[in-house]
Amino acid sequence: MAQNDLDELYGNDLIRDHNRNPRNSAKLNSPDLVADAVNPFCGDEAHFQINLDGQGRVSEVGYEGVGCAICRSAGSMLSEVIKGHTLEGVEEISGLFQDMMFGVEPSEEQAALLGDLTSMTGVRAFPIRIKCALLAWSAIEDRISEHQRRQP
Amino acid sequence: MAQNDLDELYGNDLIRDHNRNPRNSAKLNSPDLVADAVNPFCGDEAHFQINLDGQGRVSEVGYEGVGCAICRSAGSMLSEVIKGHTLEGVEEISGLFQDMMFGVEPSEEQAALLGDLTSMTGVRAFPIRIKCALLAWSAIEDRISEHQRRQP
Amino acid sequence: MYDVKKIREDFPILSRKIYEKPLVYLDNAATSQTPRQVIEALVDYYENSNANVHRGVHHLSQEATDLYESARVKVAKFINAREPEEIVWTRNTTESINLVAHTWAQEHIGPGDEIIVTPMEHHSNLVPWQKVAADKGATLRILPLAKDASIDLSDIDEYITPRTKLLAMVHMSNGVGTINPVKELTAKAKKMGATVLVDAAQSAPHMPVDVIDLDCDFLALSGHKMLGPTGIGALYGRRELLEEMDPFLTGGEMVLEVWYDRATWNDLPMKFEAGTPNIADAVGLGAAVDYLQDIGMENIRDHEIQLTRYALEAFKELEEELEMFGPSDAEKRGGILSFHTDAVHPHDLGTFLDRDGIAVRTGHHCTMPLMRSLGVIASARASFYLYNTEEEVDALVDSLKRALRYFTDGAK
Amino acid sequence: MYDVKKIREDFPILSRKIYEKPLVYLDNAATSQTPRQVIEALVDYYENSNANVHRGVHHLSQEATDLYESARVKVAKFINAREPEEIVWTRNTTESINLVAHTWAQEHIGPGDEIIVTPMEHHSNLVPWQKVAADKGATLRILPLAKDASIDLSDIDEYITPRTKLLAMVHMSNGVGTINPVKELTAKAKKMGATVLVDAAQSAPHMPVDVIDLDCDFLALSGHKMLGPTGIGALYGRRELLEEMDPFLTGGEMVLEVWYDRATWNDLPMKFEAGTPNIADAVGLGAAVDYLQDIGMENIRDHEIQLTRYALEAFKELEEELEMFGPSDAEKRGGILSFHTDAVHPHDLGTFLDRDGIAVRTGHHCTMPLMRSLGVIASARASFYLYNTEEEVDALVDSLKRALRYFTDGAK
Ligand SMILES: Cc1ncc(COP(=O)(O)O)c(C=O)c1O
Ligand SMILES: Cc1ncc(COP(=O)(O)O)c(C=O)c1O
Repeated sequence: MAQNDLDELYGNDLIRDHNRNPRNSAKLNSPDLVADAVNPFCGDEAHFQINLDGQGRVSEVGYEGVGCAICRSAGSMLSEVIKGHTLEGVEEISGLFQDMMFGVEPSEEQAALLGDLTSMTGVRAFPIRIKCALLAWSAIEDRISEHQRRQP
Repeated sequence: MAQNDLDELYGNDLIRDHNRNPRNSAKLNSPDLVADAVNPFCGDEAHFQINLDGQGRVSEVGYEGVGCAICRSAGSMLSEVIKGHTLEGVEEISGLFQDMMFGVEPSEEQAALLGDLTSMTGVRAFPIRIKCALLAWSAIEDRISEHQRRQP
Repeated sequence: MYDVKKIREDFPILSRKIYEKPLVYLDNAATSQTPRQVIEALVDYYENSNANVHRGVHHLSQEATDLYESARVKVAKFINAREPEEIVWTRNTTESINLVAHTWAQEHIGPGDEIIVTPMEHHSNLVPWQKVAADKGATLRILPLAKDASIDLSDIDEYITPRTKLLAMVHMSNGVGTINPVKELTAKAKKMGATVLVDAAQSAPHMPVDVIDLDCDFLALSGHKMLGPTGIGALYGRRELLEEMDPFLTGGEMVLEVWYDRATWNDLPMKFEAGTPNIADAVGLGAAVDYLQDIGMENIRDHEIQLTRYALEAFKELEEELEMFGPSDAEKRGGILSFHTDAVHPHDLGTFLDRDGIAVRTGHHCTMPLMRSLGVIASARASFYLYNTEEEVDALVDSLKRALRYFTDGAK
Repeated sequence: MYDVKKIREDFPILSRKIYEKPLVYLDNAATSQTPRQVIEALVDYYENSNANVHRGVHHLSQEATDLYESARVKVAKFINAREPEEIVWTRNTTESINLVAHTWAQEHIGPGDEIIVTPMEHHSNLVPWQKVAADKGATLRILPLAKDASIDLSDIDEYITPRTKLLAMVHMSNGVGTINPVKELTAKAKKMGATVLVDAAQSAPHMPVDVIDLDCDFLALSGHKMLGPTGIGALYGRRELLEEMDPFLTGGEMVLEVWYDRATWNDLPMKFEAGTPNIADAVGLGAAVDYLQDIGMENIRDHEIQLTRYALEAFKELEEELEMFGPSDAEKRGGILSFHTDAVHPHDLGTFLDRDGIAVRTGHHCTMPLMRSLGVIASARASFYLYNTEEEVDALVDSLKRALRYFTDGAK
């Protein structure tokens, strides 16, 4: 049983792959937005650079994560799924992801938005690790709300 | 039984008398020594003025006590027994009194030095009240050791 | 139906004997007794879930964290805070108030500013402001005392002015029982732009307290006075204030990132909680809050009003001998009877009552200036709680009568 | 004979199952487990003797005061303080250190002065000094780290100089287990006229600690790491220093006389203990000290040395995969094994071990700068106490082996 839990999390191909080969790992020079977060309780870090296109959509992302497999893979997945979305859209995905992590099953349409992140449901069996999955999102969310406050 | 305890304390003629008619209640003007103490936990106060004669013996005492029967009567008794003694002698009596309060029976000779204070043994049945009996002494002791430090 | 007999069964200590007499515990304003539900929460914590919180990935650490943080939610709901992050754990009311004095006040009190307190503050809500005023060149002003030991409000507008930067006031006086018009005074102070701190050490345990309704900025309470364990208290602070405040104690838990030469701060409420917290006692306080809310704060208040009314009536027999402090209307006061006689010092009275198994407090109740204003050095104080009964009031009055006789003419 | 089986029976939580596996609790550096003797002391206090201390004349108040003050005597004897007045109750080590930073340091640290700390300080003995240094224009200097995570003492005389006003150092590192030469460094610092504070959070629970032998001025410890309850700690201070220090928190208990506009301070140790103290947990810590002394601190230290030696040997099987931090000689370190692998993040390792019932800590252990110096962000840490066994070490090593296989090639 315990082993099953572990397999569902660490045995998941997508998670393993994102952890070992994080996407968008090239750092962007002079990005439009920079987002960073640290988990005070473990020291894990997530760093993002984001470029927006003329319509305010995420066009390019740079991501570096330091931390555990869950934190790193969640960050890498995030860096993929936000592309092409406006900041409002990114916030919506963030909300869906949080809901999912706390037990709400996404609809098919929502699952499409979440992309590889749907593979993160295995973390639910490890409640204390949920914040590892959310670290990257908290970085992005904080930065977006700050950005929006500045440009009313 | 409880009643007996109380009687041994509050029924004691000497204690009652000292409480109601404190000795040496006239305040001394320009005394050689002034000693004051406050019990922080109840606000009771003891105030002494002391004059010394040519041989350094206590010649006159002024005493005012604000507080409970034990505190007031112990202070009044103290104001009597220290007369005629040097400050070293006063410290010795203080030590005897403390010993007595914590259970050491005074010898006949010591009892003579303690005078009316021997009536205070009834307080022992009320350990929390022992500090009421000691307040006056703590005032005097602090003041003596300060005095001695200043005149080496 | 309020079943005081059933309630008493929850408190193991109430079946103790003192000098072969049943304990009559009337020292609740000093500290309350502990129901087995709270004791069991402590035992359960140590026997099953003990671990350090927040930083562990192992199972026990998660259990401990869940228990600990859910206690915070309980306390937040108990005083109707908007969110649990507005609750900072402290040791007691005293530390809660000191926290504000060491952080908020350092930034917001300056030369010429005025801090207003009531004439009946506990030392814990007076001495910290003396120091702030002295350090900052501000003035500490004391509201005047009315005859019945309430605040004299006649000149209130001369006290609460635009110079008022802080109004710090006790909700229910532990010295004399008076319940102060905290809501009205808060409204007045806020109109002048002042910040308001409420010392709820006595009110939170005994009556409904609602920080949104009171509209105060800070509120302090102690667990040990509301059926909880010793060593745990709370500071409520409005989020905006807590956010902008500097931290108080520094070290583990309250930091985000640390280098050898600098550090950044964690989010609320951890920013104010340095070091390993008092986990078990927070959990215990959570259980105490559950217990209180099961019975209902309104019901507890009603019980105490009835008991106080009964006691005030019974004390009439002694009105020649005893001077009673505080408002005579039981609705305007807590279940705290403070009284004095010139014939017997309160300590001697207390010792007599103790031999009858009756625990009252005697002394200045950490309100020396108030006592001085009332013209005494000390008083005797009987204070009630949800488990006290009319029979216990009878026992008190009976013992007092015998004591007065004993100390005046009876003895010998 | 050291009977670990008998000792284990005193700890109810050790018979818990986690995911159907027996709990293997190896997170003792974070917090220790609680023997029934301590739990019983708490229960007994609340069921029989609960009352507020110092100010009451009634029986319960006296019982509570006696229990509370005798716990202080026990802690004083435990660390060989000259008198109980040199023990100030605090919440934890963090508050103890902050107390010194907020009082003594305010008077004694000035521009150009130097505060020296080791490179392995817990945030609680680092961040408070950062603030003091910044506020006072003093310099915080960090001793250099040697290869084996001990202090590099080669240039020590360039650090400890007449400019040194305070040497604040951890006795046993919670991050890597190193035991520092506290006595030697204290002697050196005192020769320069410096004051010395020892963070004994990890040492006091695990080895004999003697403040007279160490000759330190201040020493801080936490009850929850030495079998005691959460929420209680102590600061030892030499009487002369405590006497001349200003108070820290103000309010009830710590005052002698109070007027509306001023106050005077109570004697030691009350001067530093504002408000109702954590009575029950002080009593609980007293029971923990009794328990530790019944077994004997030397015996506990010996047991842990043996266990550490056994573990260091067992870990040799993993020496290709795991980097181990700290001295390799079990005599020079506490029972704390801190290790790291690039292959698996400590958290993932911790989660795997947890599913085997094994509780270890993973993260920075509130020593972020030390971790950075060691070139990692986090480590996994197994820390032992008097109740741990060689079988538990075997279980740890076995689980680690499987984890490493699982995360590298084994999984899938
Ligand atoms: C060496 C050291 N110092 C200080 C502390 C802080 O102790 P507490 O969290 O009990 O204040 C700890 C515990 O985490 C520690 O291990
Ligand atoms: C009105 C009031 N304020 C403050 C306090 C201080 O509470 P604590 O001693 O728990 O800090 C008390 C309790 O004695 C109190 O009654």
